[in-house]
Amino acid sequence: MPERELTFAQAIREALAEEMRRDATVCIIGEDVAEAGTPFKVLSGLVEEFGSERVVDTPISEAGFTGIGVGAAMTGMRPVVDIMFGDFITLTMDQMVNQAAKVHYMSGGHWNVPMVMRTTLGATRRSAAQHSQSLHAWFSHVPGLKVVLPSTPYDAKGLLKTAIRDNNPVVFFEDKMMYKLKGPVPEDDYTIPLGVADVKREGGDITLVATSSMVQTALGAASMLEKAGVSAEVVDPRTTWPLDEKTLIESAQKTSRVIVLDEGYGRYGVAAEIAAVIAAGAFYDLDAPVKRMGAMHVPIPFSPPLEDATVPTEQTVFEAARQMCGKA
Amino acid sequence: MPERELTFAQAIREALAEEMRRDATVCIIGEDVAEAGTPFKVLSGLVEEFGSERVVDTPISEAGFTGIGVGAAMTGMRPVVDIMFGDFITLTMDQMVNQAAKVHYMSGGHWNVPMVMRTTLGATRRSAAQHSQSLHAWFSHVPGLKVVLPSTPYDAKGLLKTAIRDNNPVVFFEDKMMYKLKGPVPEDDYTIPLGVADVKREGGDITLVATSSMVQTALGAASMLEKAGVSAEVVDPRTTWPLDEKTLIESAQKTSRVIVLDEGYGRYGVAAEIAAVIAAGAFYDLDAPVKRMGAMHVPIPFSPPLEDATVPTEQTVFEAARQMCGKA
Amino acid sequence: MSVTASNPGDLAARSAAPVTEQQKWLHAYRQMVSIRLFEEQVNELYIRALMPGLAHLYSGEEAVAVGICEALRRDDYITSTHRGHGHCLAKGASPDRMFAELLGKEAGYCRGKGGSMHIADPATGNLGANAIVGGSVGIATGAAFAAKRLRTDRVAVCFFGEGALGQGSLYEVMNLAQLWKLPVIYVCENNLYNEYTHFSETTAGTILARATAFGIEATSVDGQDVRKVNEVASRLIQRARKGEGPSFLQADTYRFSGHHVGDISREYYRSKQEESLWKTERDPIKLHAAWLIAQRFADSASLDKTAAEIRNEMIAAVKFAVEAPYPSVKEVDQHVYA
Amino acid sequence: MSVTASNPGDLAARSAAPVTEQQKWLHAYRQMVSIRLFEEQVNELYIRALMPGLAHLYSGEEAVAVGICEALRRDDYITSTHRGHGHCLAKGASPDRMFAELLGKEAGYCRGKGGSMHIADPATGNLGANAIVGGSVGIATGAAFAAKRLRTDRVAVCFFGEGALGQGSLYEVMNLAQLWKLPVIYVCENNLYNEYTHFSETTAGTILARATAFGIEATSVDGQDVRKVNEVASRLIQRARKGEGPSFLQADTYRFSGHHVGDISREYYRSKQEESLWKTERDPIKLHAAWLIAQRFADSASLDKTAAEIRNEMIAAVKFAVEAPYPSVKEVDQHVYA
Ligand SMILES: Cc1ncc(C[n+]2csc(CCOP(=O)(O)OP(=O)(O)O)c2C)c(N)n1
Ligand SMILES: Cc1ncc(C[n+]2csc(CCOP(=O)(O)OP(=O)(O)O)c2C)c(N)n1
Ligand SMILES: [Mg+2]
Ligand SMILES: [Mg+2]
Repeated sequence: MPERELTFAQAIREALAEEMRRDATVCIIGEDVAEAGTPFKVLSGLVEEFGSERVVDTPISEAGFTGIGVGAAMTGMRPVVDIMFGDFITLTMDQMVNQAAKVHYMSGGHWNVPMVMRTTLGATRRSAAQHSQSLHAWFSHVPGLKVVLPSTPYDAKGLLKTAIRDNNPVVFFEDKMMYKLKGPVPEDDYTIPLGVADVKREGGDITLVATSSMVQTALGAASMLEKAGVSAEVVDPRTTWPLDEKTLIESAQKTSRVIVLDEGYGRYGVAAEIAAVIAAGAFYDLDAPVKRMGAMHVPIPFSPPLEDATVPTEQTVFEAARQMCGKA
Repeated sequence: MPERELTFAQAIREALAEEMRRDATVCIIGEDVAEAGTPFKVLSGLVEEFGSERVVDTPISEAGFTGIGVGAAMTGMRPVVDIMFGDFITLTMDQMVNQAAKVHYMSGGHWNVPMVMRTTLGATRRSAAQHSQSLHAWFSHVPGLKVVLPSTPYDAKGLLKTAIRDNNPVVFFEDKMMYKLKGPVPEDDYTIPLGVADVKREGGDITLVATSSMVQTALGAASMLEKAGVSAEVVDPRTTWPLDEKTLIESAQKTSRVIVLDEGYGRYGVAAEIAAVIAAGAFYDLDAPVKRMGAMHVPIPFSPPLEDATVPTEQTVFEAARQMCGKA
Repeated sequence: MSVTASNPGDLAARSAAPVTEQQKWLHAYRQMVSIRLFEEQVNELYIRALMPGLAHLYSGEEAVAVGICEALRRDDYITSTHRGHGHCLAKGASPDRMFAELLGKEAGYCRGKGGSMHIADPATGNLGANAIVGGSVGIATGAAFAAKRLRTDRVAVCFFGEGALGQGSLYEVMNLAQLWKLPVIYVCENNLYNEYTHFSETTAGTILARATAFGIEATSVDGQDVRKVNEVASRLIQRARKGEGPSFLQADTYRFSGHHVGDISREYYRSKQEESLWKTERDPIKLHAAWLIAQRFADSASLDKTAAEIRNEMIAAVKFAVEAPYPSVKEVDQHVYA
Repeated sequence: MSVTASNPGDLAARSAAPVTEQQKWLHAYRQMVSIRLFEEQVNELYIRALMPGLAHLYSGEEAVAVGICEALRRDDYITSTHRGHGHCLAKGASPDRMFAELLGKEAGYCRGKGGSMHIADPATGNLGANAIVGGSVGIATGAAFAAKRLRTDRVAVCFFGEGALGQGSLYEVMNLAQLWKLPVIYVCENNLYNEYTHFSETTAGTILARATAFGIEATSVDGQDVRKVNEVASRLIQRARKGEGPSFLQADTYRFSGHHVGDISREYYRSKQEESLWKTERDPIKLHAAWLIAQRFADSASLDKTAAEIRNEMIAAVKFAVEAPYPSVKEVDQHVYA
């Protein structure tokens, strides 16, 4: 029986549609989410099924409608707030960090904020510095939020369904370059728990810890490495918070060499945390320092040859891993 | 000749006054900065000397006046934008990150943003979750910004003067619990370069890398450790970006044991970056995993016994260091 | 304990039951006095160094919170501010658990985790005080959004000081509320000062036009007159409940004390003369007392008796809070996630 | 190269020199046609897959940028938007360096680092296009703040689409600009759509009231009539220069193409009929051409000749850009810090 394949975008749409059918309090709020189905067409068809009361177009007011999401979540709804580009989370930081993340704690556990923010990350779309950032490190830094980074259509569907059912504010980052990526996605109602890493490929010589679309890059590099006689394990934490430290550390202990791949800035970013966790947790097993690979520490340039130089590629990961394993 | 002592607040005021006398384009913009001199009285007397054209009270519009600071900086002024509590930088992220940090790069080097944002960090003031955060990791993560964390009155004056003269956006974080801290401050016009760490105390057994007021905590712990027979080195990076990796790594190589102390959240924070840098840079010299100590990963609680439990103290640092050195 | 028995929210909760005019306005009086005497105790606690941190007193502004909350149902929502004690009490919070919160005790509304600026209480529809100026405008509007979607016929009242007019998100949500005809009432408490700066130095144009620009019905009211506040609030609430959309109410008022309990020397930003004028001529409690007496709804002695009773209740509530235990330090990492 | 010689900003730079009415309006015509034909080439580049990414065309809105920029001095400031080519050209940018920027080439205004949405140019007072909706309202207001402080008598014009009315920071800075009487003109280009949503679905109340609420002088103008735009802009600019404070101009206009070059099938949000009505009846270039001919300032043949010349210049400019080299990859980490 051939497995059904969906694109990443379709998997997200299916998760939303299933949850909206299951629970009448789930609604979508954001810019051009209804008839337009977002610029990436991820939401096409939802307003037709659920109506404009549940798939709600907004003005260009990210702070305002995020705040409305928080209040609605506190009072009985399960809003999925859509922030078109991850670069615009800058406008929502107060509502997300000073409000959503803290309401439960500050109220001594009396109010909850079961809300999801869906947004994007990722460069190389020739969109320049204000439409290409991967800012998930900020939210990962903030207690009270959970942060999800799906890397396959399968994970996207299962993790989004879990995020919607979670009673906390969850930020769900989608790499916009992955929307057309295809992969097997079961039709049934499965969920994937938050905080459980996934070993996307087993290997013995080196661990590539990778998030979001960097998982695809790591898998590509792992194939290249295989031909060069290096067996790479690819581990996807899937959520940066909660973080499945155990799986990451165990893989590092097994292989004793680690590269961390994340498309955000490495400095003070997700790669720094994961590197620190592994450097401490696998301290006695590592044969080499943990290496971080991420966006170059520059605003993302528009010019294609420059932009391409800012992100890790299968080739650069391949070379770094080979060198680390002494095969270069 | 006895050295002149100033409080941390006085040192900051003196730096501002000196720079405002030196350069007529330096101005201060913020809430209650004029007659009130800010709630912490850091700016008292400045409006009297420089007038309300240069010490400018604003409405409660952090995003708005930060944006005005960016535009004014591009066109000939050197604004010092005052954000009363570091928790309110949430409202300025778009202007700081999507605008200020990127203007120079996006314009191919044609426009500059010589602006300083002064704000606070630090808990234990019984101000609860929305007035106690230390969010400097976010700005440290963003290329195009510089981030300064003074730990003494001397450093505060010298670093602030440098920040004002810098042609880039610089964020200057002051721990509000340090405003009354006294220390020697020369009357002359000295500056301290950004990106140069300072060894605040030399030692051989363990390195305490500490930022902002955690430097004071580390120094206190170091005195306690001395009595327990442990010689601790205290290294203050002074700026998280640029980061003086060399000094940090050299100290780690010398002592082979490191605790990183920063009052922000350790997870995905400044302590993670510094730990990762040292774990990699001193890989072959470390005798134990780098330990991170920072704010507990919770919204800051109001209740005093709970709040006190969220931050490292001289005692907890002392114990951790002693244990690390096998003397516990 | 007895304080709970006099829970000021009770009447609001029973608002379906018939009350006479007299009962209604006596209750409003009781509520205002409760707030005033609550704040008196807060200041005491500060002076006696028993309260951690600071607090922002609502004294002088009582008619606003009380006039409005007396027109609300217990299950309607409010959001409040850093100067929030009055809103919380007016919506039905108990002084004992409020004091406990102010002292960081486990018996507090937030188990001590929130403190003065974060009191929240699902039982009275209180979505929480907020220490970010303008920080709750989205939350209140979101509660109205949910009320409309869930067809509960609840309304949400968003209290904020005129300083919050400086926050752009207010304009974002007012636009949305009007587009979506949400049952939310934006209540701007204009007490003339943003901290230490007169609002005229921070506010261009007029306050009401900030709302009418979005097509929102906007009115101003004398915030020292509890009956007028109640009258206009009742109208706006009914309007919202009927699905006629959001409204904006500017209540002109004055805080009798400093910006916070520690703001003692304030002549550099406002004169003693101005303060004493408001206290003698424009005290909402005195004004309402005079009216009650003129209507023969009460006499001076009975009002004094009420005040004395309430003061005793407040003292008992303080005692309860002072003696109550702190939360266990183990709680520090509880309630981060639901 | 020849394109630079015809730098559309030259006249603006020389605005002190006497120009006849005829010269003035012929220049405005030239500027509008330059923008139209620039965008024509941009679309070509997209279709021919020579341009990385997307671009948002200004075609149809030319009279707004040109009417306003013709009233500005070269050293006055502007801030622009994602739909910024028209503003940049009108303020004096050269097409060759603009095309080079759109293609990510080193000869571009930003050395290829900015692209279509970030063209900036100190020489013409262009503080930069901005890809954050409303992202430059603070920058423009800050430039006005500096102009006032430094007594340069410059003014700043802040261009934005009506979609930016959704951004709260606009209200924050309008309040500040009015309080401080800053020389800034907020120009709201109402082209009826925020991406794929009609502005009436996102905009409660009226647009002008959003500014008058802050006491700001606000006017609307037919954005398809370059002379009317120029007239009202001149008045507002003069006012600002004299220290009389900020103003707000709503220019009613229409974009002839999709939201961006890739937005081809758009009937789900606006009808072909509506589009063709605007293109036939309300084309600012056609309207101005008819007027020029009626005034005997030009005849149809001379206008055609102008357009043909400009098209050739544009083709040459494109050729220049296509052939220009990319920046060296080594530049990638330059210009992060000044
Ligand atoms: C976003 C934000 N900026 C600044 C502050 C600091 N602050 C606390 S209260 C206050 C003044 C508030 O004035 P207003 O809204 O009029 O309320 P009032 O205190 O008069 O009741 C300020 C500036 C804050 N809490 N939040
Ligand atoms: C803060 C922000 N939110 C969303 C977007 C995505 N976006 C780009 S253009 C646009 C519509 C802008 O409409 P308008 O301001 O009317 O300008 P127009 O495109 O009509 O010229 C949107 C939503 C953005 N760039 N920035
Ligand atoms: Mg006030
Ligand atoms: Mg538009």
